[in-house]
Amino acid sequence: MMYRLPQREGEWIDRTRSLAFTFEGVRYEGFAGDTITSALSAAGVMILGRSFKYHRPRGILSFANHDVNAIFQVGPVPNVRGDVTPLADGMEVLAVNTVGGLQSDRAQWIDRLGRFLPVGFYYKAFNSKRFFPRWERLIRNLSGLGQISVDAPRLQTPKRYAFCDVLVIGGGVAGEAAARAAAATGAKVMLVDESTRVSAHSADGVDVLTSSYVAGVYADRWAAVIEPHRMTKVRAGAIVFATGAIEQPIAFHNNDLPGIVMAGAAQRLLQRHSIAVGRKVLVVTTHRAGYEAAVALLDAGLSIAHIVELNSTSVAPDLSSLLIQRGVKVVVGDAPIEAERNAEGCVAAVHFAGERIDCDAVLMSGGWAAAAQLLLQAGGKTAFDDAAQMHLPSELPAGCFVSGAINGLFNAEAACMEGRTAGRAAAEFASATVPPSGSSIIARSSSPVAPSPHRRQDPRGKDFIDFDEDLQVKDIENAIHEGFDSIELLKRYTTVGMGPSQGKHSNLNAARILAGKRGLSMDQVGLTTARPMYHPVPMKHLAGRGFTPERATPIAPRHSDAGAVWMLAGNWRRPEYYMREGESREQCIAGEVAVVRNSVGLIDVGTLGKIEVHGPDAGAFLDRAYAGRYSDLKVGMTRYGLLLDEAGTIVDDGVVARLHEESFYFTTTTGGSAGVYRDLLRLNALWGLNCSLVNVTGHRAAFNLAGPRSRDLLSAMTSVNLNDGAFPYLGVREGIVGAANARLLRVGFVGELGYEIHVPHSHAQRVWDGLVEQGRKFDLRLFGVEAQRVLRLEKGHFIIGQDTDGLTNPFEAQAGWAVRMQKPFFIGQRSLRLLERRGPRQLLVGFEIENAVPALKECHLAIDNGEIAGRVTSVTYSNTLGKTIGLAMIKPSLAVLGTKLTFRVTDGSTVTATVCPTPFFDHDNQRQKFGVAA
Amino acid sequence: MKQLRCPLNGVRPVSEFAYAGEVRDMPDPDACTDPQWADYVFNRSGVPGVKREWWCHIASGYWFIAERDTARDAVIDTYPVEKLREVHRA
Amino acid sequence: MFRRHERLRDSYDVVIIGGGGHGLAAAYYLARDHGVRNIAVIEKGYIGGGNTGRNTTIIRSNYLTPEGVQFYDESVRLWQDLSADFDLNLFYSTRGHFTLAHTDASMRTMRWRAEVNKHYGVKSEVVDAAYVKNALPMIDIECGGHAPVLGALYHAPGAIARHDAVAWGYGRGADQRGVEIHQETEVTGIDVEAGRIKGVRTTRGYISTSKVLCAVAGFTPRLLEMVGLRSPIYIHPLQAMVSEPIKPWLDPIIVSGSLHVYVSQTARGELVMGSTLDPYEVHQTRSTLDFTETLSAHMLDLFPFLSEVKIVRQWAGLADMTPDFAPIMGTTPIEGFYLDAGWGTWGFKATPVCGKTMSHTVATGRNHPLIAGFGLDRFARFELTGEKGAASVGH
Amino acid sequence: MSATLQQVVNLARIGFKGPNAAAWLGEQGIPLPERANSWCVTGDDEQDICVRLGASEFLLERGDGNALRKLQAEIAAHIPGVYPVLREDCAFVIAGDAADDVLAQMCNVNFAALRAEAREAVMTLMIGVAVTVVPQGNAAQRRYRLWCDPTFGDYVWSSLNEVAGPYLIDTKSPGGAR
Repeated sequence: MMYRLPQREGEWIDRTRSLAFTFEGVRYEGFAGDTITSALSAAGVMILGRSFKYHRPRGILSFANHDVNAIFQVGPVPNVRGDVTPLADGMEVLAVNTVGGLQSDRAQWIDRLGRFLPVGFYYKAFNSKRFFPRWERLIRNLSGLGQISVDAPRLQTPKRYAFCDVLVIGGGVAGEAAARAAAATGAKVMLVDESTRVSAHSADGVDVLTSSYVAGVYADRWAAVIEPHRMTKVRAGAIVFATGAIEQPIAFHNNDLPGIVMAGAAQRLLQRHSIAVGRKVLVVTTHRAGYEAAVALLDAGLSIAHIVELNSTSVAPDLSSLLIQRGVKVVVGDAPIEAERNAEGCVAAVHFAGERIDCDAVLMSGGWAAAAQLLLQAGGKTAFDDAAQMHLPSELPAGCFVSGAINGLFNAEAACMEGRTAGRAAAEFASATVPPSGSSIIARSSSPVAPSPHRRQDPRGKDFIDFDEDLQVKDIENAIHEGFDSIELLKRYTTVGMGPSQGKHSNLNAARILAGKRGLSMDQVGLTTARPMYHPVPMKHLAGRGFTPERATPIAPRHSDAGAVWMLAGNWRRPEYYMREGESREQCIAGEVAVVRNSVGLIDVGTLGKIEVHGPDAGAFLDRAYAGRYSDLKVGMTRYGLLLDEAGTIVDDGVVARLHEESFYFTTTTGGSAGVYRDLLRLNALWGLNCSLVNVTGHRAAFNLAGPRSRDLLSAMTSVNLNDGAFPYLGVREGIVGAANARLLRVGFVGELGYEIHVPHSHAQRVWDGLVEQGRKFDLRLFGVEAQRVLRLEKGHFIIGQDTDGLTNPFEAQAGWAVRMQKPFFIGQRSLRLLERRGPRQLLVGFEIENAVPALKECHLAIDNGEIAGRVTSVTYSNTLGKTIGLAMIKPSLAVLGTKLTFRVTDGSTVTATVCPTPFFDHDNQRQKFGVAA
Repeated sequence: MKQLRCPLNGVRPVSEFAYAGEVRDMPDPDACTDPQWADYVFNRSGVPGVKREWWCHIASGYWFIAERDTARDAVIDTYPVEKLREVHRA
Repeated sequence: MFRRHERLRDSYDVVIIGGGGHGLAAAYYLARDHGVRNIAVIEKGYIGGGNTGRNTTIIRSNYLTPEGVQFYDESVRLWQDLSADFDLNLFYSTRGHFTLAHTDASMRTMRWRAEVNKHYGVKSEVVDAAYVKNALPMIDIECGGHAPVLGALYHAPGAIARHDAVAWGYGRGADQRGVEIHQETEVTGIDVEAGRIKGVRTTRGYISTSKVLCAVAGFTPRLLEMVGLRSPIYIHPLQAMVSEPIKPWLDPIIVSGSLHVYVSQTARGELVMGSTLDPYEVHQTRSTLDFTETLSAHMLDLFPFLSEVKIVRQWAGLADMTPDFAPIMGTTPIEGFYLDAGWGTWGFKATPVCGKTMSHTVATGRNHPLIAGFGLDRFARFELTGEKGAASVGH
Repeated sequence: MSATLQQVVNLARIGFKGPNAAAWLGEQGIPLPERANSWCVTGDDEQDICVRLGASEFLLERGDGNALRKLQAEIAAHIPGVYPVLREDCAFVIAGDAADDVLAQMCNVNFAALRAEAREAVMTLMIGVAVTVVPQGNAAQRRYRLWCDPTFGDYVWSSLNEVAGPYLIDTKSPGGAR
């Protein structure tokens, strides 16, 4: 059983500050500076969790943030890593993955079924189509670790960008030396370490982030540093990977009993938290580190029962004789067979070939795996070093350096020297104006380590190789036998390395088994790809504040005041319609439509893209970019603009106005504005014409004042002569509206006399207010997007993206009139020649139905002889016309005036419509051209 | 995150840029056959390698050319579009 | 489950390049249904190591075009019996599939899909926001206020499966029927003479053959270059990420096109999440941090209570994209060279039907009727199959 | 550490673009920055400035609007190769020793590393929106002027306030860039 020692020098706990907490409902106390795991250990709690598959009781393994067994539920937070999470007063800690509590876990029966659950078991069982759903429910309910609370709030976490010359990952001896050496050259240095304490500090000129880890290293030395309460994204000039090495377990039966820990875990518990792992400690080792741990524990007054080294000759004869002198029994060339459990389920003894050794704690030291994951992510390579028995860096990408245990150096002095060299080299790389092409691996001294720790198997017991996933040696072997004999297939079939610790203490041993079974070298076997995250990262850290750009026209507050019901349009919100007391949505929309037809309405169209093109070649540019011709457009006039892609597909439309000989002003759709502008910039760069583009989308507001009374209303606010003769249909004029410099476009999207009024953003509210004020005498109403859709549909105008789709060309949309095929060149022209010859695959037609058909909606299909023959793209009941009207994209044989179309609505019934000419309303466009008497 | 050196704005992360694919030479629309035109419109040289690409620095609207090895996602060179036209004339 | 063959033979009746789900399925059905057994499947890495083992395992048939819907519907039918066919549990799990709509435009697209789906007997329906909220009470229907859910396309047959096991099941079935699977074998060249396939050069020797099926996803352009064919395929990485296991809370598959999120919870309790394609061409399966940042933010828009749930791992695959988001399948101008490509982000769910239709096509030399809309020649004819509306973010 | 945030409402603003813009502005007696993406003072202090955006676009901001109105009147006559650019930007000033920390949470440009003497102008994306940023002052008293599309103004302003919240001394008074 573990226990707390009296105060020791250098301990990381503050014994003056007690913290009370509960675990599984039982109250305990720890100290400030404890982690959840250390506090529980100090309290003698040996069983911290239940294993993933077999629900075996588990305790500390690594005490290094790799332990799936020390993962807890803390309040609403699932999967809290107890090894590193600081203890807090009042914490309520629960074990995860239990059914009915840690001690009496009702799922522990699974352990006894172990021999019937071979690797791949789930693939081989339950595969009846009929019964699988039932099994699956059972499996699902047993799976998973922590529990989430669906009531938990969204947590906003800041993120920040940071920059440094040298980023040092790992604050051990090597990392600290590297950081200090780099800082001494004047470099801006950042050091990141998982521990709460490191010896480097800001006084050394080093920006130190403790309790933090690098979750991933991405392209161009871009590192995700996870701090307790935020993520910092660091761009580093150079990186020193001093990430150390991860101690590996030794496989023997019941090697997962509580009390059996890594040698390093015992040392960390002792040095940081003054916790003794037991009163009678057995060390099982293949590496010098086992001896070093024994010495450390002995120095702290613990009793070492035995040291058993698996190698036939000792790797540390000096320490071995030292320990023998101090009365420790050292056995070389023996291996543990099985651990025996006591009444509490913890380790009580270990059986070897020769003897049975009583103990209440076992230290395992099965060699090391370089913590090279981040280096590999950065593009580094490793090769297996037979002498060191670990993968060591073999290729470093530009600006990346290594030092310390990751490079096979376990000697503090050597690691320190190497760290200094790496730190200086990194600083030099970061400051070089022309960076050296690559960095070389610094020569390392090899550190003798024993060969693979796998010694014997026995079908009766469980010898774990992956403590996350409850995988035994035989699972790996069986999978290889079944043909899953490459490292990646082995991983996928057995799930080795796929648990929360991502193979930190299992991948190396699995590779060893595979190499042994297939007679390959470790390098031939290789390792699975190292991918982020190094340690798991909460989504709140990754999400940060979750900024979502939102755009608003200057009129937005007015819309809200007027009762706007909003709809999304890209990153804009637009009024769908304006809610009126006591009126339904349909009534509101119908009212808005009616006022435009009968008097005057006002809509905010500020979301339209607005672009200017200036210069001697401005007309030529538009001629090449758009399907229509603009070089012959008269100054003061506008023309419809249709934008195609190279395949001849419609991508956008708008109105092009010629303000002056060399200046055009044109609009794009709301959704297309940013993309169209960017695309036109590219074409301008490509063609090299003498013109410049200016995007004023956000800088100009725009309203459409439409209806028979629009001229009467506007004339009161402007000096511009609005008479048809002076300002005809499709004209554009510049002048003062209210007090603002305005551009007035006489366009007719809604089919009435109307003016688009474009004014600078800062004047928009005043002009709008003025129009509304003047409009009172004409019963002006604001109208929203829905009313505009009805109005334009009555005029038969299509909406790109609704009435057209990603394959529609202008001929199919019946917009051939907007295309000037005889121009020398325009985007899409060559494809249109081809498409014109081929003929349309579909055609956009108008249809009408005499009565109201609320069931008929957009995207209902046209059915012809049982086959799909097209679809409704727009439909509405027109109060103006007293019938249902719409547009449909249908096969050409049906696109003949008078043809009866059959549409199928949601419930499967059909509706008959008649193909009819468009516009549906005011067929020869008299109203928009000349207005009507009100 | 990957970095690109914009010839106008300097080194910036790739999130500041928009990508518009490979620089492709348009065949003479009046002289080419339909299959040649369709090849230009749709087909791409999808194999990895060093390609000349269109990139736009979004905030400034500045288009430039990057030569990038798509196999390694390594930017080899970036330069203004004018240089592309010079290359074409030469 | 599989045998390792020490040597390549000098000749095979059919050489299938690519040991992913599609290649192995074609081999399986060629051997099982067409009596062709002298087949080599040539795989550069390990079986199922490409997009088969990298996708987010969503299976559905609620596509937009008649060609797509009929094709995927057949696939879903095949999926449902695969575990029994293989005697291997694929964990095929019907979970229901919601494609959330946040704009009126996407509501329209949902209705279009639902109507086409129903026309071909595929269960799909447009549901409103209240229905979504009722089925998933924990969802933030307002999406943090940024993009309220207006409704969804609900597709009851939507399912997930254990992706690796699909490759293993087809591989084992093919192996049992005499197909040779050669892993760690790379194709270095394809010999074409007078417009016909002659043989395949590999890192382990030369193979004479008159029929080659190319099913290599992100490597398609490289193979096409070997035979001198051009295609519209371009390669962008597609990334995914997975959380730590948590107790089950999410039954259906949730997709939001506007937020670029798709997510399901596996039998192990992990949340498997994906998003949109990476924005530029890369032939490398590197990871990016911004992918996890954006996806996490959007996940929390939908499910704010996941703030503390941790991401364990991210990865990427290479998506072979086409201009119309429909695949490129069938015969090619080169006799004996068959293409199964252009799967972009949606190839996994098509695995069984691709095996079926491509085996038919290879065995008979004529395109299976179900793939008639997917030919390589459609681009030259400007007759694209407009699947973009359903496939671009649907997964 | 502290910061101040202000919305700039008291300055007049105008933009020009085009191949002859530099020459013409020079003829009008406007001091121009020589390098692309840099700025210079055009008046008595750092409030009145001319920012060169890329090679051939200029943004002028001044306390006294008369000079700019004169330019506007001139340009109305259509000078060849000089095109007016409507600048209705939202403009902000963020100052104080926490300014760099605030910007570091919103933008990936290393503003802290820019030398004040270099008088650089930075066009970048900040929380998803295109902005132009001009660092002013000196190392001890850092001040950033920032412009964005006015329709993103509310979003940028509220985000700035959210991020700067813990550092803010005074956000209430709209004022100048001084």
